[in-house]
Amino acid sequence: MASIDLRSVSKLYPNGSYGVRDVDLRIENGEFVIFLGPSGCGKSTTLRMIAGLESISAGDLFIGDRNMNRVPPRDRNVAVVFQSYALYPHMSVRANMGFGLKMRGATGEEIARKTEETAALLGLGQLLDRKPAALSGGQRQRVALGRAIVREPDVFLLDEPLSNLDAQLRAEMRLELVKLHRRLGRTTIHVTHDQVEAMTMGDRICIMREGRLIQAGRPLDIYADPVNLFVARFLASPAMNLLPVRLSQEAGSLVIDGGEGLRFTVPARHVAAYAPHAGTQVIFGLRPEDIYEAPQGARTQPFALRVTAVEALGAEIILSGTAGGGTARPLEITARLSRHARVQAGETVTLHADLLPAHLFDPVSETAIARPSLRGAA
Amino acid sequence: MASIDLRSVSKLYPNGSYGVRDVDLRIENGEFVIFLGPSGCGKSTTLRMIAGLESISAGDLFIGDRNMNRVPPRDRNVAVVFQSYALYPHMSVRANMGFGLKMRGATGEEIARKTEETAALLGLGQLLDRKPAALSGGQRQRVALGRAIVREPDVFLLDEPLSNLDAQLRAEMRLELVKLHRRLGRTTIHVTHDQVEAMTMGDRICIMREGRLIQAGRPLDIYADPVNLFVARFLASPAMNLLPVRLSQEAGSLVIDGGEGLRFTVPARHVAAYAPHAGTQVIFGLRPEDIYEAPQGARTQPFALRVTAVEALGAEIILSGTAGGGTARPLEITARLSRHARVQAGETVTLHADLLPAHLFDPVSETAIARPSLRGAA
Amino acid sequence: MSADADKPPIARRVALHAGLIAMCLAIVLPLLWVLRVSFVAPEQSYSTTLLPGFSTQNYQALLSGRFGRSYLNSIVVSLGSVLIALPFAAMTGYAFARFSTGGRFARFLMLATQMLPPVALVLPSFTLLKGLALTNSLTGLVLVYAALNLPFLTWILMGFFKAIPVDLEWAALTDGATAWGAFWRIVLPVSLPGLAAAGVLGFILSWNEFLFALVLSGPSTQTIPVALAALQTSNGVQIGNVAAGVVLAILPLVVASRFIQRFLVEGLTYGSVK
Amino acid sequence: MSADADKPPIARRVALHAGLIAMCLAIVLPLLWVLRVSFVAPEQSYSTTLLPGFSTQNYQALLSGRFGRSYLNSIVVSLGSVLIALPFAAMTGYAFARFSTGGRFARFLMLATQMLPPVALVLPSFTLLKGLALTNSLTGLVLVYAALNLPFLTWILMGFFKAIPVDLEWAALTDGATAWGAFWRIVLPVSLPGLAAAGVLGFILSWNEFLFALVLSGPSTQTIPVALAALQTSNGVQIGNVAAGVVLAILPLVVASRFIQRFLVEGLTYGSVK
Repeated sequence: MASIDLRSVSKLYPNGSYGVRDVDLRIENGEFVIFLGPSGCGKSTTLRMIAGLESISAGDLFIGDRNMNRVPPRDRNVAVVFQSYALYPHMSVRANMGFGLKMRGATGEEIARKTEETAALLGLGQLLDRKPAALSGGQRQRVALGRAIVREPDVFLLDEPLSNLDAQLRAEMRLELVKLHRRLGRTTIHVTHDQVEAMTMGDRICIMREGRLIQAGRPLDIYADPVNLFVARFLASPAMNLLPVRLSQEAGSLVIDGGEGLRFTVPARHVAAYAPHAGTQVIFGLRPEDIYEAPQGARTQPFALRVTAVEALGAEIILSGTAGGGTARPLEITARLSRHARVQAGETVTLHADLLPAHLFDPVSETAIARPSLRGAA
Repeated sequence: MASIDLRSVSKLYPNGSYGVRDVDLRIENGEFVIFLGPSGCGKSTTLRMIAGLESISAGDLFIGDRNMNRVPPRDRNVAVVFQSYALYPHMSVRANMGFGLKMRGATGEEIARKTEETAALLGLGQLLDRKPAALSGGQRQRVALGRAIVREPDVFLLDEPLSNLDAQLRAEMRLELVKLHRRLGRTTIHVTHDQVEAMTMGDRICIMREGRLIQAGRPLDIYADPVNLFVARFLASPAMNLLPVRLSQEAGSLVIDGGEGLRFTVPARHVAAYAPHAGTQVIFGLRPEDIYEAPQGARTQPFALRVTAVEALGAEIILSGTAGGGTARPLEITARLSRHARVQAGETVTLHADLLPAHLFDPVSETAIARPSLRGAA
Repeated sequence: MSADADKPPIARRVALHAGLIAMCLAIVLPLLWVLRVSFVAPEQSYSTTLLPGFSTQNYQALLSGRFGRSYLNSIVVSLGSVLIALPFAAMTGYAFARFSTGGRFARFLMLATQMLPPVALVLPSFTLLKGLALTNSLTGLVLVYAALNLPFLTWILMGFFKAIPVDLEWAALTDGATAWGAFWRIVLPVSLPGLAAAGVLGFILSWNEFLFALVLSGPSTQTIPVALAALQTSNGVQIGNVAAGVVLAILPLVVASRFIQRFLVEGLTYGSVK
Repeated sequence: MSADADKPPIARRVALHAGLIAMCLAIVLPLLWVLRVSFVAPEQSYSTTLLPGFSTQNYQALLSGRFGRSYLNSIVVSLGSVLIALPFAAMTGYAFARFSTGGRFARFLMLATQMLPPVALVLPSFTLLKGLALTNSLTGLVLVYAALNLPFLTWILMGFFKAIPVDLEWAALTDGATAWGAFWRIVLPVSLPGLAAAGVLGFILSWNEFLFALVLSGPSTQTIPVALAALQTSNGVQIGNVAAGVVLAILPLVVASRFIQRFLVEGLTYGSVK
């Protein structure tokens, strides 16, 4: 049993600033959890507190049923894979992988057997007698992983282990890590600032910002229902369009008014939730992929976009343009169209927005205005 | 007039290795060209040779009509924006931007006027008296750009100027650089290893590898018709599926046989080009986005995929699976489906491949087997 | 739970700090004793009273004698040698750092000169200076010290220049500067902390040097270390004068080093693995 | 067009190299002269013939006298002081580098001790050793040199330890090692080049030290620098013996430094701006 329980854990630095503040989180045994956030958000610090490499200033950390606040790292039975890999440069791959077993008093025979097994699992059999300096980046990454696996720890802590790999290798290792987790079934925390890794690898994402845990949940749940503007902006690229608009009650329907003809009707399903905010300024959040070139039945509502830039990526087209505005400057909107769309910069085109997955945010508190989620229903 | 002409330019290092080898390239006045390639491919070295920061070992470099081989950098009237920005840390933003004008003997009044103008253009007006250390990463990037613009050089050389910015700022600056180029109309070379920058920013991409220029052309042309496996693999993420198959003549039609039921018919349009290779092993190149969940009329041909991993990115779904195989191991195929697709890992699904944009490559020379391009026709 | 949960138990901390304070006193007390002795009348130097009375008698006696002249000599020699050596060291260090001039061998040679026993260099120096009629002259000492400082300063500055990204110079070159302009307008200003640190270190080396000063200087050109040594041997140890001399000898070092403490501690990292 | 198009014109290159060769000779010739004098009979020291005949007479004379004993003394003192100082320096340097023990002030204090004029430290050292009855003993010299080396070695090793990523230690800690185990099994092996470089530098400092050796040693415990000085003054300068003595004095430095040249040149970067 290696669940992890953080109970209002904080990290206070001597200069009085908080690295991590009041994080409450329970990670179940065998779960694969992602810590996601911009650099300096406290995600790596939290990981190191779980590993015992940084002290916990306040709060309690449990691994399984045991309070680990004062337990040294060597007695926590966790393994960390570092961004730098942190291979011991003076040892061969074999010695690197066997070091943890040796420290734990395994016999030479046992060390040899487990090292060979793990090396075979990761395809490192040929490299066992090399020094880390003689390995490629991808091979080092595998050795670091192997060093963690061979000890059979209760918990894997991965601190941006893929960030030093090139795009292609990163995509491969992403899949491989997921397969490995499925096979070993150990509790795993993976720290990253990469949205793709976050969306695809874990059972759950924990989004952190300035030391606080902002939102935790299944990837597609967070994607569909971000709790605030930060999450809405952070979780995808191109990010969600966030447009300052006015919400008003007109002739029995609730209207999102972006000025100068940029008007949408709130879908019937959300009217009850949004009606209390009628007559106020809100932030209208619309993902670029919820904008279509052609109408999608009754789901979508048309609007006119003055196209300022067309980025043809080959597989798809990213359109930037302006629409509405009126009182303030025109609103900048990004749309994600299929690569078959034919649009030129300078044109004004009619596009079709799907309002059902869209969100409204409070411009002051920056939090999402609650509405029934589509996720459970869909 | 500031066209750039590289005539079999090489860079030979004292240890006998080539940094750049026999590069022939003509860049027209006002053109925006991207140098794309993995690290160490010679793209930055080529840029520095054009700037005069590295000597040319063999070949000739013309800027306009002038041979620049032995002209010092200060007399080439080029401006370089470095990856590190290379702002002078002991000078204010104003002095940084004015340095080039001062070195060229401009009057104090002229320096002040042009600096103010450029600062206004880039929104740096408030920052002119700060030191670089007091600026954010994005602001430094702008100052570096401003320092290049203020001198009104004939040629802009940008050496991965966006690689130190976070994803969101990078997307913004990408658009801004393109607008700036449109406005100033100066010849620009942009070095990058980022496929998205390459696809969206330039008039032309020059793909380099191991010091050689592999392919040069308009972004969508290269995307549609890569000359070899390297380009096919490098220009997109997820990369093109490259499957070892057998090409055979069967009952009057040309068949791509991946074994165990993975069979496609070569479209009539390409039969003439591919027929001479019937009976040989080839590499079949199929982009992930040319695989659909539903048939797209007569264009697509069905095949069965055993799904091994589903990566739901929110905006789209990346599917990995295996198909065919037969003689060798099963072939790994990646598909890019809309986010509305409902697929589970472990299932076997029927997908539909569009064979028209697909390519065949020679497995030995790794070059594409020539066929009529779709680009001109489309 | 307190804000910082991982402090050791209080008893251990008290014991730890008591031990540390005792060790600090062992270091600091002798220095304080020297300071005290220098400021009391000579006849009370060994008195057991803590402060038997403040007196500048020792300093007056010292400065009225040859020591004042020695002080001036030391300043001239130390400052002069640094001012001569620093520009050469800067240019050589830059050449080593940026153009790898001479390669690894030249750098090793420069380091090797630092390893020769000073005693083996004194005689040749004396012979050289005698040929130039520069023994017993401050000029001679300045030149010898500049030569002694040169490799050391070059080495330090090479490190500073290496740490300056070449991009900065490239930017200056494309901005219209010549190679010399890039060095003068960009590299030098950026490495000012390094120049200051190197200058102060060179000053201190010259200020403290004893052997060459002993052999190469005469009565009118002796420097502080020689004068201090003379105080300790000539007519018995005059402990009050010696204490005052030591305080005066250390004074500029304290001033100089406090001034550039930041650069020294931040900027000087002797070792780094690759 | 040739493979490298940017070499300067041939005439300039010839002139440049001629100048450089002349300057190299100016540096190397005196050293070669010393080598020559040491290997010819004393009566031919000043002869104008290039090599009037090979002879080890000077070396025999030297080593049959007190010089042989001095050589042994120097080896014992230098090696002993390094072996005592190095473990302490390693631990202090590690504490400074990794735990910022004592903060900036402690580091500055350590650096400050390096700035005191050696002349001011000789007398207290003598008094201390006298109290312990360790004057004229090798043990006393070893202890004093160890104390002199300690701050310098600590400083160098601090730099090396700082350059070791903390991730390595963290990996060892989670792999099951104690803090001491991580230091002993990971940090020390990784910083071996630094330890070697620091050890050799400490050895050289002790080997070359003159002032303390002069004051603290007696006839039977004198080290090479003192012996060399004696050769130059006792009964006129015996140039042959002096040359042989210099060659012998330099010999271990040449051996030691060639051995760790790579570590010294690669590993020692004195300055770096942040």
